[in-house]
Amino acid sequence: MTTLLGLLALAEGGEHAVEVVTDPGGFVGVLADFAWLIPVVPLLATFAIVLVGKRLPLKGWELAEGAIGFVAIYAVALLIANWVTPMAVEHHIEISRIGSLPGLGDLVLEWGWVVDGLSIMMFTVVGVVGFFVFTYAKGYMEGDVRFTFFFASFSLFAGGMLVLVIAPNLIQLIVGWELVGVASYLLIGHWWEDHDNNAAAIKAFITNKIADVGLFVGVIILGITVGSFRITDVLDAVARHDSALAAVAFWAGLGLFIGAMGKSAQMPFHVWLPDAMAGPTPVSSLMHAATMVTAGVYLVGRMFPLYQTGGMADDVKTIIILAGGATLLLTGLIALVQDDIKKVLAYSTLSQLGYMTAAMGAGAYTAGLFHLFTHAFFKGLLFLAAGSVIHGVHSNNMSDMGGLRRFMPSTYKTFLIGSVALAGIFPLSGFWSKDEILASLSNDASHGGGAAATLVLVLAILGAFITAFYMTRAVYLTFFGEYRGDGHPHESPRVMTYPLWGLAALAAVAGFVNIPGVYTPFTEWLASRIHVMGDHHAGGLNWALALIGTAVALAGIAAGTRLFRRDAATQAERDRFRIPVLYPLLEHKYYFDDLYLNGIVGPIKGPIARFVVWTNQVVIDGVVNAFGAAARFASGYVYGWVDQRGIDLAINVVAAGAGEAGGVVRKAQTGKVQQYAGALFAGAVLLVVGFLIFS
Amino acid sequence: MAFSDWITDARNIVFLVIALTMVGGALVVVTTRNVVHSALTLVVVLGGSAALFLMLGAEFVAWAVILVYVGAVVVLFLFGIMITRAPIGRDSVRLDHERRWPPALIALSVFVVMAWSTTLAFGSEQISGGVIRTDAIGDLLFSRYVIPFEAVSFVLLAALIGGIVLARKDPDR
Amino acid sequence: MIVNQFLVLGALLFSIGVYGVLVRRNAVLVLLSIELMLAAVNINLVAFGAYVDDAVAAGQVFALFVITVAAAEVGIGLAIVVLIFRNRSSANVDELDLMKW
Amino acid sequence: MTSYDPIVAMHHSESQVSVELQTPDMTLNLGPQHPSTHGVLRLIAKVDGERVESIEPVIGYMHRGYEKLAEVRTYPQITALVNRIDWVSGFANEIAFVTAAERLMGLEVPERAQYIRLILTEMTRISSHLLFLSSYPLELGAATPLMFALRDRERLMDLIEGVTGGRFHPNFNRLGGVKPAAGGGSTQKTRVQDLPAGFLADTRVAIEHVYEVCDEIDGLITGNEIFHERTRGIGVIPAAKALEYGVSGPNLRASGVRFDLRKVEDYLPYDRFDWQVPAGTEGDCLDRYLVRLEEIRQSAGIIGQAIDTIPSGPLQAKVPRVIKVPPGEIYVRAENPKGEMGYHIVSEGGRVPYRVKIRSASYSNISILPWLLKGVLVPDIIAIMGSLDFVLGDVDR
Amino acid sequence: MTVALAILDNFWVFLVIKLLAVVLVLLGFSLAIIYAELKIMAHMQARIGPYFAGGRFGWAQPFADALKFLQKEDLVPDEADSPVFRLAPAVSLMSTVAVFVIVPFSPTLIARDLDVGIFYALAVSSIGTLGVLMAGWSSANKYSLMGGLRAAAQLIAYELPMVLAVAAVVVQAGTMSMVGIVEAQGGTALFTIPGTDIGLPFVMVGQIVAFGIFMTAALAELSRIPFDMPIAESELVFGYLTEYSGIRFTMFFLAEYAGMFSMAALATTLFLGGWYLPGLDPTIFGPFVMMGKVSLLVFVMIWVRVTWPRLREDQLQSFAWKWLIPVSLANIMVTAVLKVVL
Repeated sequence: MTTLLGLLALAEGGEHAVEVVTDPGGFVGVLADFAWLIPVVPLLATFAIVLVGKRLPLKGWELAEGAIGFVAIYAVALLIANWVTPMAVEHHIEISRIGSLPGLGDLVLEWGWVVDGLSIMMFTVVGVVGFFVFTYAKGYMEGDVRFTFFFASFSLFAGGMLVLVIAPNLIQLIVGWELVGVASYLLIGHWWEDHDNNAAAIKAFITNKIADVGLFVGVIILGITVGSFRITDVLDAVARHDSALAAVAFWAGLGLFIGAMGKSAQMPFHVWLPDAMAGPTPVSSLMHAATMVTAGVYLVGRMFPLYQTGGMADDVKTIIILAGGATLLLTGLIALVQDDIKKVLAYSTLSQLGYMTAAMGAGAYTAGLFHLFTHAFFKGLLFLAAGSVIHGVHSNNMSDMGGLRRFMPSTYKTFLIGSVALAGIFPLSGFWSKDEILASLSNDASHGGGAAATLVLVLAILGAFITAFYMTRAVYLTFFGEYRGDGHPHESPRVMTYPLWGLAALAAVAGFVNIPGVYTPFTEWLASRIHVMGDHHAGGLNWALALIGTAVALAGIAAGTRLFRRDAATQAERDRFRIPVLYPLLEHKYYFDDLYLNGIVGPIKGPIARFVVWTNQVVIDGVVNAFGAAARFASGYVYGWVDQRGIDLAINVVAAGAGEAGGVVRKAQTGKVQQYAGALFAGAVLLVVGFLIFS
Repeated sequence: MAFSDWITDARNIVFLVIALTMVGGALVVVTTRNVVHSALTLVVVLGGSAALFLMLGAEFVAWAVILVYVGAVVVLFLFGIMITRAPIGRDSVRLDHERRWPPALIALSVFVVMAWSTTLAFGSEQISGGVIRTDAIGDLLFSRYVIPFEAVSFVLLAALIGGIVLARKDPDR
Repeated sequence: MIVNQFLVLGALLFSIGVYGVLVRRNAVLVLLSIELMLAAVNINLVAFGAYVDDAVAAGQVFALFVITVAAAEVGIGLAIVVLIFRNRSSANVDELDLMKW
Repeated sequence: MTSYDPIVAMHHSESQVSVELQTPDMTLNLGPQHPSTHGVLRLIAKVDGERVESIEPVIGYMHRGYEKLAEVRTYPQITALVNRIDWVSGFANEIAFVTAAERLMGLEVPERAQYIRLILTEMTRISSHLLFLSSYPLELGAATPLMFALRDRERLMDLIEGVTGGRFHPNFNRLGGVKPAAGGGSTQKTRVQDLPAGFLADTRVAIEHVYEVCDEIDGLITGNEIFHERTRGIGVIPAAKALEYGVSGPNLRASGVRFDLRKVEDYLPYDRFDWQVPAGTEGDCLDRYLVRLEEIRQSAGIIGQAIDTIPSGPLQAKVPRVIKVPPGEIYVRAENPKGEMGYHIVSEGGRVPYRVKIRSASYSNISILPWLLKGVLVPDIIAIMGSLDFVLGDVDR
Repeated sequence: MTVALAILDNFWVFLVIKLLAVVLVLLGFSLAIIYAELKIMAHMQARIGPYFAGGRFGWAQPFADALKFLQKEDLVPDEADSPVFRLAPAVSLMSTVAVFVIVPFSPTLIARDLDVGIFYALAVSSIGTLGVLMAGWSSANKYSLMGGLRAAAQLIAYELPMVLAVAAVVVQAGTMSMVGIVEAQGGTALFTIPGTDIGLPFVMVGQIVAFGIFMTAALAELSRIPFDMPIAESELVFGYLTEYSGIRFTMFFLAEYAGMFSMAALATTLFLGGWYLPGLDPTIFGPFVMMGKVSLLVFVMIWVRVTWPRLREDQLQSFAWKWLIPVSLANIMVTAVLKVVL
C-alpha cells in the first residue's frame, strides 16, 4: 500500500509516519488511510459555503448536508469494517519543527489521524446524528436571515469536532477543541440581535476558556515531560512507568480533566450550557447535547490509560467520580422546575453528562462511552422534537404548550420514545447504558472505589428517579391537557419529522449493541486501541441493579403522572410542586450564577473598592486634614517671609528659565523624519563605539 | 593577509571590479540631480549585488534579485516617478537638503564603525562555502522556515491590499 | 575570498544609503536609498551564509525574505508617495512636518 | 462665521479633499499629423492618465474656400469643385448640386441618366463604406480587413473609372443628365454609346465580390470577441442627442433613427427598388459598424436591381449652350455615404451663382466629438472617431 | 589539428564560441522570422509580399530592410535624455539575447544548462521592461511616455501569470533546469504512453491551461497584437519607439523578433516536449524537432497578429488580474495536489 499523504503533506519536508497496531489491510486499509478526509471535507464545505453558498440554489445547505452525509457514510463504513476486523491505525505528518527546548529534543508540529474503535465510534455519532440534524435544520432555519452563515458555522463545528476526535496528538486536539469552541460561540450567538443571546455566547466562551487553562496546563506538562505531543507517546510513557512523568502525572491528569469539565459542563463549570440554549435548536441538539459537550468525556476516554486504576493519575478518578455524581444529581433537580422546554433538556443533558463522567470516574471506560453513544441519539432526538414543538408553537415555555399530541402526532410519538429511552425503560437504549453505569459503579464500589463510589451509586439511582420524573413532567406539560398558547400549532414539515423518526429508531435500538454477557460488539469496538484499557467494566448484567433502576424509573414516571396528568398544567396545580425550601434553591440554580458574579467577581471588585474608599476616607483625608491644620499654622508665617520674599523670586526665575529652555529644546522637535533618522544613526554609532571601547 | 596575496586570486579581481562599480553606482544614486537616473543607477548596484551572489554560490537569490528588484521594484519606482512627474533632463526642483555635511558625517561614522567592528570580528577569515542547491533552499523554506515564510507572504498580501487601498481613487469622488 | 571584503562593501553601501536617506528631499529618492541599504544587508546575509556554510542556508533564505519585504515596502511606500503627491503636489520630505510639535 | 455645524464642515472639507485628489492633467495633442485623424484634424485632449477630461477639436487645416470659389465659377465648373469635398465619394457629392441647379432651371433628367446616376452613386457609397470597413479595424489593430476590402473596392473603382474616366473625381454629371462616353456630345441621339461595353456584366461580378467580402469581414471581425470588447457600449450616441447635434447618415441610423434621405427625398428613382434602411439600437461604435456593413449589402442589392431594369433612352435633357440659372433660391439635400449632403443655391440669374452654402455631413457629425469624448480612454478616442467615419475634406471644405 | 583541439578544449574559448553561436543563431532566427512574417502575413492578406529582393521570393528582404535601417541617420531628439535614450535599445536587446543561453536544442546542444534555468530566463527577460520604460521616458515625447508606461504596466501584469504558469510546470517537473524539464516530459514513467517508452509532453497531460496562459502572456510580453497597445500606431503613433530611427530602432526591432523566438522556444521546452518526438533520436534530430515546434508556435503568433484587433489597456489589465492570475493560481494548486496524490 503506497503511502497516501493527503493534502496536508503539501507542506513539504515533513515526515510521514504510520503506526499500525492492527493493520486492517486491503480496502479497509485504504479506508483507514483516507480517513483524513473525514474532518477535511466538512472544513472544505465551510469554506465553500462562505465563498459561494449564497449563490447556490439551496443557499449552501446542500454543501453542508453533502459533507456531513459523506462523513456519516464514511463513518458507518469504518464502523462495519471495525466490527468485522478490529483496527487501530495512526498516521502522523510532520508539518514543522517548532525548534528545540533546552534539554529536550525537537518538538514537532504534527498533523495526523487516528482510526481506532474509539474514534470510529465518535465519527459515527457525529456523522449520523449530524446528518439527521443538518437535514432537520434545513426546515428549522428556513427563511433565517443568516441561513448560509448558519450552515457554514455548523459545518465548521462538524469539521472541528472531527479534527478533535481524529487527533492523534494533543496539539491537534486543542485545535479541534478551539474550533468547536468558536463554532459554539458563533452558533449560540446566531441571533445576536437579542442581547441575551450575545451574552450567552460570551458566557459559554469565557467559561470554557477558564476551564481550558487547565487543559493547556495539562497538555504542556505532558508534552514537555514526555518530549512529544503524540498521545501514543504519552500513553507509552504511562505504560512503561516513566518516572519523570509519574511525578507530574497527577497534575497533568487533573488539568486535562478540568478542561474536560469545561467542555462537558461538569459542576462547577456547568453554568454555560443552559444559557447556550439561546442558540437555534439544531445547535442545541447536535452540539450541546449529542457531540460537543461529550468532548470532555471523549478526552478522558482518549487519555484513559492515564486515569485507569493503576495508571499514573488514578487519584484524579476520585475527583472525576465526585464531579460526575454531584453534577448528575444537582442538575437533574434543577430540571424539575424549569419551564423552558429546552432548559429542561439542557439540565437533563448536564445530568446525563454527570452519569458519563461518573462512569469514567469509576474506571468504567466502556460504560461511560456507551452512555455517550446512546445519549447522543435520544438526547439529539429530544432536542429536535422540542425544536419541532417550538417551531409549531413559537414559544419555548411549556406554560404556552399543552395538548400538542393532537396537533403534532409525529413529534409527540418521537418525543415520547426519546423520553422513555432517557428514563431508561427496557428495552430502549437508555436502559442498557444507564444500567451499565449503575453496574459499573456498584462494581467499583466493591472493588476499591470506596465510599465515593458507593455514594455516587446512590446518587445515580436517585438521579434515575429524577430523570424519569422530569421527563414525565415535560411530556405531560407539553403534549397533554389543553392548549394554552396563542395561535394554531401545526406539525412541522417533513424535512423535520423524518429526521425525528430516524433518530427515534436509533434511540430505540442503539442499546442492543451492548447487552452485557449476551452480545457486546460495542465493547469490542472500543477495545481496538493501541493501548490496552484496564476497564473496570461490569462483566455481566447486574440483575438487581437493573431491576432497581427500572423500578426507580417507573416510580419516577408514576410520580410525574400523578402530579401532572390531569390538566396538570394549570398554574395552581403546578405550584403544588413547589417545595418550600428546595424550590427557590432550584429556581435559582443553587445560586451558581450569583455565586460567580457576587462570589468571585464581587470579592475581587468589592475589596478593591472598599480599600480605595478606606484609603480615601482614612489615609488621604487624615493626611490632608493634618496638613491642613499644620499648613494653616505655618502659612501665616511662611506667607510673610518665605513666599513673598523667597519663593516668588525663585519661581519667577525658574519659570523664565523653563520658558527659555523650552524655546531652545523645542527647536529639536522639527517634525522632520530625516533629522530624527540622523539622530538615530548617530546615536547607534555612539552606542557601538562605546560598546567597542568599554568591552 | 597581504593585499598582494589577496589580489592574486582571480576571483578577488572580479570582486574588486564589481565592488567599485557598485560603489560608484551607489554614489550616483544618492547624488544625482535626476530622479530617473537615480532609479536607473540603482539597477546597476543591484545587478552588481546579483553578480556577487553568483560568486558566493547563491544562484537562486541572484536571479531572485534580478526578477524582483530589477524586473518589478525598479520598474515600479520608475512608474511611480513617471506618473507623478517625469522631469527629463536636469530637474529644476532641489532634490537635496541645503546642508549636506552633517548627513555625510553621520554616514561616514556609520561606515567606520561597521567596517571597524567587522574587521575586528572576522579579520581575514576565508569563505568556505560551496554552492547551495536551489532545491535545498526550497526544502528549507517549506520545513524549517515555513512559519516565517507564511508570515512574509502575509506581509506581502497586506502590502498588496494596502497599496491598492492607498493608491486608488475613490470612485465616489 | 575573505568574508570581510563583502562585509566592508556591505557597510560602505549601507552608509551611502544612510547618507541618501538623510540628505534627499524627494520621498522617492529616500525610498531608493532605503533599497540601497537593503541591498547592502542582503550582501552581508549571503556572505555570512557562505561563510558559515551550514546546511540550514539561513543567509540565503533570509536574503529572500528581505527581498520580499522590500518589495512590500516599495509597494506601500510608493502608494503613500503618490497619495502625498496628489494631495500636496510635492513629494518633498521636509515639507511633511505634520509630526512637528 | 455664524455657527459651527460639524456636518457641514465635514462635507466642506471632503469636497476640498476631492478637489485636491487629482493627478496633474496632461495636454495631449492628437494631430494635426496623426495616423488616425483621417487627414489634418487636431484634437487637444486634456488627459488624466489615459482618461480624457476634455477634448477640443481644432478644424480648418484643410479649408479651401469652396463656397467662396463657387461664387466665381460657372455651374459646370462647380461640379468639378464639389466632387473634391468628400473625396472618397466624389460622384455622390455632385448629385445634390446638379439636382439643385436642375430644379432651379426646371430641367427634366432622362430616365436612363437617372439610373446611371443612381448606379454610380451606390457604387460610390459601397466604395466609401468599404474604405470604412478597411480603416476601422486597422485603427483597432486588425490589419487584414484593409487588404480584403481594398481588393474589392478596386473593382468598383475600375468600373467607375471605366464609365466616368476618373477614379476619385469623376466630374461626370451634367446639368440635365450625364456626360456621354467619348464623342457622345451634348445631343439627344438615342444610339450614343453611354456605358462601356461589358459594364453591366462586370458590375454583376463586382457585386458578387462585394457580397463575398462583406461575408469575409463579417466572419473575421464582426464575431471577434476583442472587436466587441472594443466597440460595444463605446461612444454611445442616444437618438435624441444625435438629432440635437444634427448627426446624419449611418451614424444617425445606428442610434435607432430610421431616417434615410433616399426614402424621403425623390432626387433619384430609389422608390422603384426593393431595399431596406438598416438601423441600430444602441448607437455605439459596434452599431455604426454593423449599419455600414448592412448598407453595403443593401446598396449592392439596389445596383443589382438597377442594372436589371435600366431603361434605354437619351442621356441628357435639352439644355442651352450657355447655362444661365433663373433667379431663385433652393436647398436640395441628398443621402451621401457620410450623411446628409445639401446645397443651398441662391441665383441671381447669371452664369454664376450668387451664393452656394454647402451643408456637409462630416462637419455636423464630428461636432458631437467634444460631448462624446468626455471621460473616455485614449484608445477609445480612436475607436469613436473611426466609427464616425468622417473625411476632413468634408469637414473643412 | 591538435593545437586547434586544445584551443577548443579551453573553457573560455569554448564559452566564447558558444556565446558567438548563440548570437549568430539568434540573428539568423530573427531574420528568418521577420521574413516569415512578411510572407505569411502577405499570403493571409491576399497579397504576395516581398518579391524582388534577392532574386527569388524576396528572400533577401530582411537583409535589405536591415541595411536600410543601418544606413539611416541615428537621430537623438534635442530634448531627449541622451545617455538613457542611447542605452535603452541595448538593454532591451540584451534581455532577450540573454535568454538564449538556456534554450536547449538537444540534450547536449545548450549554451549552459543552469540549475535554475527557467527562473533565469524569466528574470532576465523581465529586464526588457526596463529598456522599454527607459525608451519611453527618455524620448521626451508624450506618446513615447504613454507607450512606455503602458508597456511597463502591461509587462508587470503579464509577468505574474507567466511566472505562475511556469511555476506549475516546475512543480510538475520537479526541476527548474531546462534540460531537466524536457527530460521530465520525455523519459519518466509518469508521462509515457502506456505500453511504450515514448514520453508525452506536458501539454497533453494537464498543463494545457498553463500553456494557454503562457502563450497569452508571451504575446503580451512581446507587445504583439492583440496586446500591442504600447506601440499602437493608430493611437500613440509608435509608442515608445516613436523617436527612434536607424540602428537603435533596428535593435528594438530585432529584440521583438528575437523575443518571439525565445518565447516560442521557452514554450516548446516547457510544454511541448522540447527536442522529443516519438521515434526520433534526440541527439541527432533534437535540434530539428525543436526548430519545427518553435516554428509552429511562431507561425501561430503571426497568425494571431493577422487575425485579431488589439485590446484596450484597461481591458488587458482586468483580463490579466481577474482571469489569468486566478486561473494560473488554481492551476498551480491543482498541479500541486495531483503531484502529491498521484
